[in-house]
Amino acid sequence: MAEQDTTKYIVSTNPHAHSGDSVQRIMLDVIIALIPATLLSFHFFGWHAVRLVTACVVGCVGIEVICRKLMGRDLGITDLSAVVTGLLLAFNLPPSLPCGMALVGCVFAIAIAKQLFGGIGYNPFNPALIGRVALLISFPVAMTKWHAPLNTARWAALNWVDGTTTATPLGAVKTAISMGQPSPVAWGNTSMLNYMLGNMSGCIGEVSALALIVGGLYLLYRRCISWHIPVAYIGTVAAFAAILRILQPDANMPVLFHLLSGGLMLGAIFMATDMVTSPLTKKGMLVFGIGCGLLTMVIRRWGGYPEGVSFAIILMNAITPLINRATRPRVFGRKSVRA
Amino acid sequence: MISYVLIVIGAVLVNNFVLTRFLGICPFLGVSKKLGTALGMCGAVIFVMTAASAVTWALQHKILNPLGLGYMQTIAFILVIASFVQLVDIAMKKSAPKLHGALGIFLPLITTNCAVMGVAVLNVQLKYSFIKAVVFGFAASLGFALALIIFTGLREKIDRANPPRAFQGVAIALVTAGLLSLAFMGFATLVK
Amino acid sequence: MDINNILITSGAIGGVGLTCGTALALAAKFLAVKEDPRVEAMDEILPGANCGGCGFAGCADYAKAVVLDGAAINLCAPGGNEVLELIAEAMGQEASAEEKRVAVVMCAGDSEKAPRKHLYNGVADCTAAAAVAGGDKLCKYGCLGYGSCARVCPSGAIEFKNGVAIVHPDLCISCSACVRACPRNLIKMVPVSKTIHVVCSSKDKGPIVKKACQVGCIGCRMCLKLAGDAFEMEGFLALRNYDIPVENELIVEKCPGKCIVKCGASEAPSPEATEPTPSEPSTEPAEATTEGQT
Amino acid sequence: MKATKAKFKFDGGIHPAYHKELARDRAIETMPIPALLRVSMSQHLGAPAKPLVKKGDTVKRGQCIGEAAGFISAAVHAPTSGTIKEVGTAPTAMGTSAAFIAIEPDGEDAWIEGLEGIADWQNADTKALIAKVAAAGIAGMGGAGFPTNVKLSPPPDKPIDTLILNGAECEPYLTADHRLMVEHAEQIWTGCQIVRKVLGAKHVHIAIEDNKPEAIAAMEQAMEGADDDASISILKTEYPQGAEKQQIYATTGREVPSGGLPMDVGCVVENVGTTLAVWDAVVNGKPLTERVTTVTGMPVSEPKNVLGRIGIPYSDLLDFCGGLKADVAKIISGGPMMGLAQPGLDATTTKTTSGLLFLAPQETQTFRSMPCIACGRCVGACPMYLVPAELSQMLEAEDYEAAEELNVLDCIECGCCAFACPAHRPLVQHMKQGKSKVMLKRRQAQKK
Repeated sequence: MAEQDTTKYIVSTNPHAHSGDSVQRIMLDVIIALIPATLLSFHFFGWHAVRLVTACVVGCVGIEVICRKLMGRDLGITDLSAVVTGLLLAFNLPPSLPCGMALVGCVFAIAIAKQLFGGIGYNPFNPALIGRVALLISFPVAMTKWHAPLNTARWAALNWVDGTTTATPLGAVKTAISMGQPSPVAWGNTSMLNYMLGNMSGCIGEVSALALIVGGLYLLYRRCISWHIPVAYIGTVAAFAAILRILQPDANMPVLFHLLSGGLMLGAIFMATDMVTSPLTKKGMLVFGIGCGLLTMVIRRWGGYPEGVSFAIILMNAITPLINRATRPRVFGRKSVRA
Repeated sequence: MISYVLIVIGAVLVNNFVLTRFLGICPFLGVSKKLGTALGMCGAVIFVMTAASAVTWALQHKILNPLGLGYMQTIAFILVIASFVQLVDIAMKKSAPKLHGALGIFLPLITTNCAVMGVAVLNVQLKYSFIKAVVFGFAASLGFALALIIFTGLREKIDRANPPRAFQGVAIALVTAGLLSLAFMGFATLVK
Repeated sequence: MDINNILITSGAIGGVGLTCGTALALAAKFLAVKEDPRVEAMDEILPGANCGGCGFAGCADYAKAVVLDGAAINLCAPGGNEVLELIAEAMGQEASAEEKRVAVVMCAGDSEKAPRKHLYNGVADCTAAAAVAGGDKLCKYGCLGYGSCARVCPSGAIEFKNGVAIVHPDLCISCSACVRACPRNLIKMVPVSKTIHVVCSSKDKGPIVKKACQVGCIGCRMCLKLAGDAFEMEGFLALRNYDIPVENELIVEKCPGKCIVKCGASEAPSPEATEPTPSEPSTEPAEATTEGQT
Repeated sequence: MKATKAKFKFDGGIHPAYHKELARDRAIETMPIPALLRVSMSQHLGAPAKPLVKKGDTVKRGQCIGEAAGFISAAVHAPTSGTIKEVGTAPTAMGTSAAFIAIEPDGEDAWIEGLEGIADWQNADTKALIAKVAAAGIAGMGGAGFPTNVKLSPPPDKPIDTLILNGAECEPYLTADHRLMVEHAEQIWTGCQIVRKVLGAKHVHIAIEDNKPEAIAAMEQAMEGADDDASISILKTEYPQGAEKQQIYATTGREVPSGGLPMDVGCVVENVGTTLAVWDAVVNGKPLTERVTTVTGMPVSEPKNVLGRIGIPYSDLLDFCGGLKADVAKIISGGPMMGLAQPGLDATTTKTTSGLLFLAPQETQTFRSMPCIACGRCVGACPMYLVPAELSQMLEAEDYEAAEELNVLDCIECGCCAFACPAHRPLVQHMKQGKSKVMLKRRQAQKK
């Protein structure tokens, strides 16, 4: 023992054991969970999906590096959070969006929504959603130009974008309802399957509910997320949609249509569960999910935008500190929450 | 009835005084550091804005208009609102000295607050009836309260954040307010 | 222009104003709160740095204490004599001027001269580090270098050089915040004109000190022999008696422990003050609060 | 006697890697007395004992060499016969300095005369029994070291109806209590009955985690024919089932009020090692001079459960276990969850040294903590239902008032939060610092 150099003994406060989890590992798990949806987006939108995903991931990581350098802090990109933000931002963009605009989104997401606050952990809002909402407000035309997914013929011809644009199902329904016309979307088993797989127009990553659910199950298995937010969120949307459908069957779409179309699955499984911007306690997560669901449906039904997932989540992000405050657990041995 | 509901939703969410009309930014930034103080400020603003709506409506329609003194609107309103805030100030100093100390300079600042003046002028511009004017004043102040309370929660988080030196303090608070305003854009055209 | 118009206007607005004024006057009368105007005046006099050096929770609290509870008037160190005179005048008391005192860190054991005994991994804060296995420095009296003093310094006067704190006397505002922050009580307030210090606080015996630090007091009493009453012993540690000037400055070179130093007001007290201005920007320990030393 | 599953279970908790297999099946070995013993005067919670001997004195085993100083304190006895080499101060395993007495053993290991037990303890006076325990200098051997005689004398307005015997040993690696239960179940049960009689407690629960079937079986056998009010509660294996408040909840469903003691809910918790010491003191009249310490860890050549005298230097303890076979990155006095990291092997064993653990470099690293990512795992893990994430951020910003409002003082420093934290935040350190700052503030406020 005598020859052992004591200066290499690590001394720290207890505990001396650790679960072995790390932020990096969690982010890696999220990336793995996003792979099925990424691949399906490549399938449905071809080159444009590849282009946007690459632009956003490279853009986000690059901007993160630049910001950290400018701030004179260590790079910290090894935590992979910028990659996750880039992927999620790309998933929230329409296929024909120019790369330059996507980069503007990256700047908003990483520089303004994240690094200005000090980087990972300090951002009050989900960076990817801030990027998307900023783009939606800055470039309303480009951000609402939708294309039908590729079919075999277009794949064969490498015809990435056909000249015609189509509305998203949610958009088409909203326009029709606001004009008092019957719903333009026929709802049957075929369309349900298509929606499930993602064979519809929309943002590149949000279309395939199936791929997103598979990713979500992986995250649940890895305990990266808990069931509370997705279940509360999707459940609230379902309940709300069901009530609307019962009250006014003509003016409202069926429940499954609301669940499978638009960005609900992407939002509920990947965006609302972002740890940094969602509540700490299980109770708080339920409140958060329910709030997201209500706001989403309010905006979908009565708002100016056909889709309300992004806004709903950012709005709930904003009141997350208040939810945390209100849902602190009762301390062991105390009757009430407060001292 | 439905028109009152629309007024409330419009003033609280769609055209939120702070986040969409950008009125009342000064107390919004100044009193958002602690929830207790923020709640006190909300109470004061709700009282002042609702009461000011009523009084200025009466002033406009019962004194200025009959006398043809519409052009004196601004001066008369400032007079009334300033007195009102002074009144709240004195009353609060007596009844809640701690809160008074915490609100500090921001209470008298409501005097010159564009939010109170704004609600009075908007009432006249929108040709609201007396009840609608009071409801609008109340709803507008509720909107202010909502924004202030949400922001106070966020503020506690960003006060512990680690922004670059140039952005510390009010700068990062303003960035956050901007992002919050971005989120409120989601309510656009909820009520036409 | 119709004279009536003017009359009506002024009458109406005047009437409104009169009503409001009356209401306010009544409110002021019935809801009046008594306040001592001197407290406010005192608050104006104080610098408003809220450093807490006086022992009260900020300037306003001190102002209240001075006026209402008769607290001592000479507690505001940052204000200096100027503020003291103003307070004395306001309170009708006699001002007794005192020499400005500045903080000096009584340890020079930097990372080269004083080795560490283990690898500390935890919160980068001196109090926290001192609580884990007695601190990671071999010398159990020495500066741990995790910047607790620099973080509380309201004037940014404390710099870390090679893992040991150094106070810049010309930036120091005498608030003593660092004295309270140091878990090892290494910082002392000394008169600004005194430039010779014993920069060691180890009460250990000579051999232990020698093993733990290259610039430690070994208790040889050389300073007492050379400079007489300007130094005194407390156990195995020499202490500087600041009431008596050091006549024989040779002691700075002769001290076998190399722990007696001389430094001017513009220089930081460093045993080898080769660089009066630091070559690297002052460290910002605030940004590294939770970073472990790896 | 048949063991039953505990009815309750606290929320939270974690499942660390236990590694009990290293020393679980090693029978307790008695270690020969080393060349020098350094007995600390601060082996328990409360005021350190006052040394009664000086350099050059000769002492016999069991002779009182340090007397209890104050109400919450415990006497210290010479662990063997020999000569006093030194009375001085040195850093303890806790990192603080305390007085110690160094004894050079004479090899005879002669007991002091006049030690008598109370063989007929069933009919003995309660006061006499407590006096025996006090005279033996017994302090809680689970880790906290609360003087046992104080625990056995609750104020008359706090009647005790339940005695809980803590055999959970929820700390990973440690197996000392497990071995004691397997090898000395009879004596533990007798000691338990003595304590029960002193307290007048109707119910007795022996709480053991379900990863110790051998210990459960041994206790079942020892308690054959016990009355119906005694029972063995099997706890689910989860850290911290052995924490006092959590264990009381698990066995009785009672919550110790915040800031309160177990006696506030009519309970007393004793460690199995403590009851064994009580048996030894009451039945044989012997003061506490030895204890079982688990020396374990991957780098240790032969992990062992060592029965050694109090005051053995850690380096001797390691040598008895064959020294090291691999590199060591961390030395821990106690278990990995609540033990204290040691800067070396200079410290000596005390009445509370339940283990000496060596961790290899691949098992432990230095961590760079990251900002909190609000994953909420600490909230799920905290057995006191606190919000460590928020608390640590408040404490980092030195906002002690806010932390006090969020009940930082209720933290038991069990380490669950930091274990679960993916950002490697030093949560327990924040809590410890916050607690001491808040306590300091309270004391200052009281003075005013």
